[in-house]
Amino acid sequence: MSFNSMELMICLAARNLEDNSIVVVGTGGPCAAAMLAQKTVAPNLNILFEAGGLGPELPSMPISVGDSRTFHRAIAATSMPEIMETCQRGMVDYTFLGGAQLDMYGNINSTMIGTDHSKPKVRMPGSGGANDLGSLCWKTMVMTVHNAKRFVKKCDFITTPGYLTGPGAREAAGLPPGTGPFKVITDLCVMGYDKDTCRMQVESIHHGVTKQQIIENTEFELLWAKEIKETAPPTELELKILREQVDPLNYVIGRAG
Amino acid sequence: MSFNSMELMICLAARNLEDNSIVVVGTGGPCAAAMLAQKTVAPNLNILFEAGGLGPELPSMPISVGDSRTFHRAIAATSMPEIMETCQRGMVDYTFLGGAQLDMYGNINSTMIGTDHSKPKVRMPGSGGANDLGSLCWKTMVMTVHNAKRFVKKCDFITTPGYLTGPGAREAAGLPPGTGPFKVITDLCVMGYDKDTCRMQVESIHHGVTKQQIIENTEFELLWAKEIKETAPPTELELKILREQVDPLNYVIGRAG
Amino acid sequence: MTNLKIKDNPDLFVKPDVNGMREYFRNKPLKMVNKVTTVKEAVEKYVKDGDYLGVGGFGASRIPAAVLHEIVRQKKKNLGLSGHTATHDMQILAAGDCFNRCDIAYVVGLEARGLSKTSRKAFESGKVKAVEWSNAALAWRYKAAAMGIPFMPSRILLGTDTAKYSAFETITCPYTGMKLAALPALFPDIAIVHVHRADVYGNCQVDGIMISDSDLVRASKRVIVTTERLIPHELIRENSDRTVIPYFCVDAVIEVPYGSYPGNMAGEYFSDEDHLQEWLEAEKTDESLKKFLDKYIYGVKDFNEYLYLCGGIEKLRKLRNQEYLIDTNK
Amino acid sequence: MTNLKIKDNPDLFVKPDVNGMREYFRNKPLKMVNKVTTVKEAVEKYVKDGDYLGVGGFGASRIPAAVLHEIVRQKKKNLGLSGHTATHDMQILAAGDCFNRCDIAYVVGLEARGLSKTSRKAFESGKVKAVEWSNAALAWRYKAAAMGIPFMPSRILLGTDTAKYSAFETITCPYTGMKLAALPALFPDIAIVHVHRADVYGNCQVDGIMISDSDLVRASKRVIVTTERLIPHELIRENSDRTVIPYFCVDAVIEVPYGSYPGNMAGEYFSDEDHLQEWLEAEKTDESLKKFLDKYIYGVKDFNEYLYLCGGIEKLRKLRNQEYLIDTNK
Repeated sequence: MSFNSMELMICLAARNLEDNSIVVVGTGGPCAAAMLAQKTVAPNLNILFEAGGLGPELPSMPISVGDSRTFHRAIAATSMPEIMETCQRGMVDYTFLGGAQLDMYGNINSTMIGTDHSKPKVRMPGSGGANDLGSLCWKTMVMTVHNAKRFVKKCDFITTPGYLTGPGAREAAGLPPGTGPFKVITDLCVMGYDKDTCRMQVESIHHGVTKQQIIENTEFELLWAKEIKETAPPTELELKILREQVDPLNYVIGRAG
Repeated sequence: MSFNSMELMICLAARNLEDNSIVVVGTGGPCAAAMLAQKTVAPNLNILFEAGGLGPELPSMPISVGDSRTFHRAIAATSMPEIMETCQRGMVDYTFLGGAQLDMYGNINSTMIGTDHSKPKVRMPGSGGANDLGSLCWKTMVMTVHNAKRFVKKCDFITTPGYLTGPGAREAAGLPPGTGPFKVITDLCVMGYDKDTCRMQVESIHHGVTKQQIIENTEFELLWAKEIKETAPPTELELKILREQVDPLNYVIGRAG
Repeated sequence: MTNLKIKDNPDLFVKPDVNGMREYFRNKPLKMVNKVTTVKEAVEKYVKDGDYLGVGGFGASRIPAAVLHEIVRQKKKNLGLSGHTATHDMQILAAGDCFNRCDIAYVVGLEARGLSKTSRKAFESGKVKAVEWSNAALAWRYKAAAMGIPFMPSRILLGTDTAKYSAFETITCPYTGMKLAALPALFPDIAIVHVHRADVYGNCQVDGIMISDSDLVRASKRVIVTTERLIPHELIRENSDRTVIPYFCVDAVIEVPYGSYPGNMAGEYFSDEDHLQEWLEAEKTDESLKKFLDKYIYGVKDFNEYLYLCGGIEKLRKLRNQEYLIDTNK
Repeated sequence: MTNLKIKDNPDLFVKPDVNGMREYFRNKPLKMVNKVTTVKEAVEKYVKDGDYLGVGGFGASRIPAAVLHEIVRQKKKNLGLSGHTATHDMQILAAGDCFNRCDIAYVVGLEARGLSKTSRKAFESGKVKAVEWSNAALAWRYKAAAMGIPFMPSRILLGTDTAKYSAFETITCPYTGMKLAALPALFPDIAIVHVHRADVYGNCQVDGIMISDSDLVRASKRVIVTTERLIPHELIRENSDRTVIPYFCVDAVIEVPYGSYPGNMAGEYFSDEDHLQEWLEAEKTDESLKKFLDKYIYGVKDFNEYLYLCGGIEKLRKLRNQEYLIDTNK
């Protein structure tokens, strides 16, 4: 069964969500991954949305983190403080974040491209809830296409903390201990972080992708796990559920080629 | 028309509540005063209870600050934080407090009698919401019987701040500027506070009461307003409403002789 | 995991260790499973001698009376108690001699009803260590804990003896220079609350005022919920903006109709003022109290028997009339 | 009245002057009177050039679109804006060139829908002064203000460039020694929110998520509420635990059915994604935007005309089908 890169990333992301855990997601791919996980590996995954939705039965892909789908037949329709405080209290296992730039410590830029904050070359949305979720949730995941413009030596702006400058830096800054980047899932590979250095490390490479390809599409120097596997591709069942039940209108999985 | 001292105090307290203002009350006399005010001088007085009731249509005297009467047909049934934060934000004009001891600055003791906090002679309830309301509401009123055991030179314990040690002391302690004791209504007289010294000052004396009687029943030295009037007694209408509509079961007004 | 050196203050019964609590909450089983049990089992399993206890409701309104009785019946000892308008709840626990330290907002009184002699004696004898706070202080301490922050700034307690016998630090605001009371986050070991409706997972809905229960259950390590009625999970999802406690805060759910008796339950039944007076009367001598407790708590196997002794369904029917302001003389 | 020396920081658009705000709230008329007016009059009276504005809802969900249009129509200028997930709301205000400074949480984007060129230009041109925060930061800044405290401790923003271009102070916890971000209370001059139900006095009820509106309206000096429907005061009292905004926070109430259009209103109508795309399209050139604004905002006298231009009741009927997940092909 063939699949596109978005379908691949969604399936891989879903597998990383443990059952009975809690995840805060946004719209798009991450939400699709959480929905797929609920229908496969994690039937009791609780999905939270930062505007207040808690444990909805999602009838379709939400367009906004605050639209009525995000609390459709929910366990609770709450508020932004309630969701953020649940994170700050330490009860939320996962979040997914995106951004225009990532560095080797998993720091994320979603604020601006350029060097002058008062007159940026490109103004992007900013933190939204990203800084909050990346600071407070236990494990932060990123799903993104892989290229050298995105995986950069230095972010123009660090919107959301990854491991900042390396081991101990989050704690020194005052962020909750034990939190931080967990996985980066791209169209080329799956990466985690090396425990000792807190640097991004390739764990598995997708079928048909070469190591060289990954190196060329990454501006910084990557680490490589001792054993690098080939990524297990999406199963037929995963794809079927994703296409028929999670995103039947091709809203998200139609985006990638 | 004759009346007892509790009826007198309730009527006088009610007259001190401006229309369209907000008051936090407890049970008993203060609640009766607020209810009477709503039916006389202050039809749009909004009554709050610290457990969460906001603007109820009180069907009878509540037994508890948290019982269901306190939010019967209320404008909002909220929470303790909501009420306390409304006070801290500066939106609440009045509160009524009680206590076993009061000093000349209006400091109140509702915690203990004795000198050893770890083994008090008499343990009383403590602050409850009194310290909060006395710190945060603009004007604090007290309704109490008048005797020298209650109006003392020095409280055994200052539970709730009056003017503390005098002018500027509240502000120096960090309490919100402009707040503090406003009136003390007893079975002998009505007292306010002298602006310059922050000390308790007699403003009007009830019919049949002598100055000497007040002095004898007050352990500390009182100030006396330049013009001391005789307190205007309860009107027939006030008493009628109080007895027939506010407290028909004599729950509060039956307590005093 | 946490390397913080938390200030040592013997009057601070529970340390505002937000990092430690994050680890605790991370490892707490967050599974949405059927948590229905009995009051007996819940107290056996979740209330340990020495625990710090927070009680929901307000004095004698929406209180978890069945759990309080069971704590006495099981002779739990040396509890720490959050005295957040603790009236009849404290009276029960004092009768059982269950606590030895107390963060005080409101204690020993039953509001307009009078004073509990047993509760007073607990403090006047020096047996219970008392630290002074206020209702807002304890409410905001719960809130800080529920928010996952080590303290909440506030403008109360300042300048008084309440502050001298309290355990908070004052701070200076970095913006305004003003002095503030920094109220330390309060994380009870165990919270017990009574609600109107819950599903088997512990998703709860409450009618009327919340008092401080939203924050209390979020702040606590373990939570026992008693509910007037269990409802289908479906009904939670159909009224999701009424859910005030989500399942992941809750460890045990027990259906206890009339579970706030003799306290008031909004929309269900008024407080039984006669029985509350019987309590106050019973406290007059040690003998009468012992007899009273033997009859109503130690001598019964559960709360249902207690309700029957107090007049059973017929009495509760009358209290419903009273709650509804229906004249029962007719 | 207040002698506090509040730290001067040009990036702190609104000072956390809790004492000054206490005086303001004390003197605000708290009378429960009929506050029903028109959008035009409310904006004329309560929104002044230079004011700091907070907008309720979340991006394109439950937003006060009618008031936003009127602010553009009345050519309000130099507003400060709280960018608390400001998506379509910011797009409207940017099209009208209404603001010159912004506390940023989320701006210029419309979530999954794309980016607003006008909003981007406002920042990229250097015309709008930008200070960085996050959604939780602005939510908790409102909360601090609503609570009447000058700051809220938190564990976000730390260690990032978001912090460098922000305006908060870090503090050390007096209990744990940990570093915290002290988020300064944010008191907007004016808040505009859209709700499901309100009475003429401004008591409001909302279905579904509250987002940050509870705190926003309590934090703000002046509050304009638009409501899907005015309801009798009686209905507020019959469901008093649904009241999320009490009258004393509110200055003006306007009944605006479909007032969140083209945004989503939970239980009422889904967002009009076609019209939101039309907005994004219109922004491609200055000419097309001018034409678009002339047609939909400057050229109409009120929101009712705008709704008619967008398809009127028939269109809104379809959006209700969509909200209810009713297949409209049949």
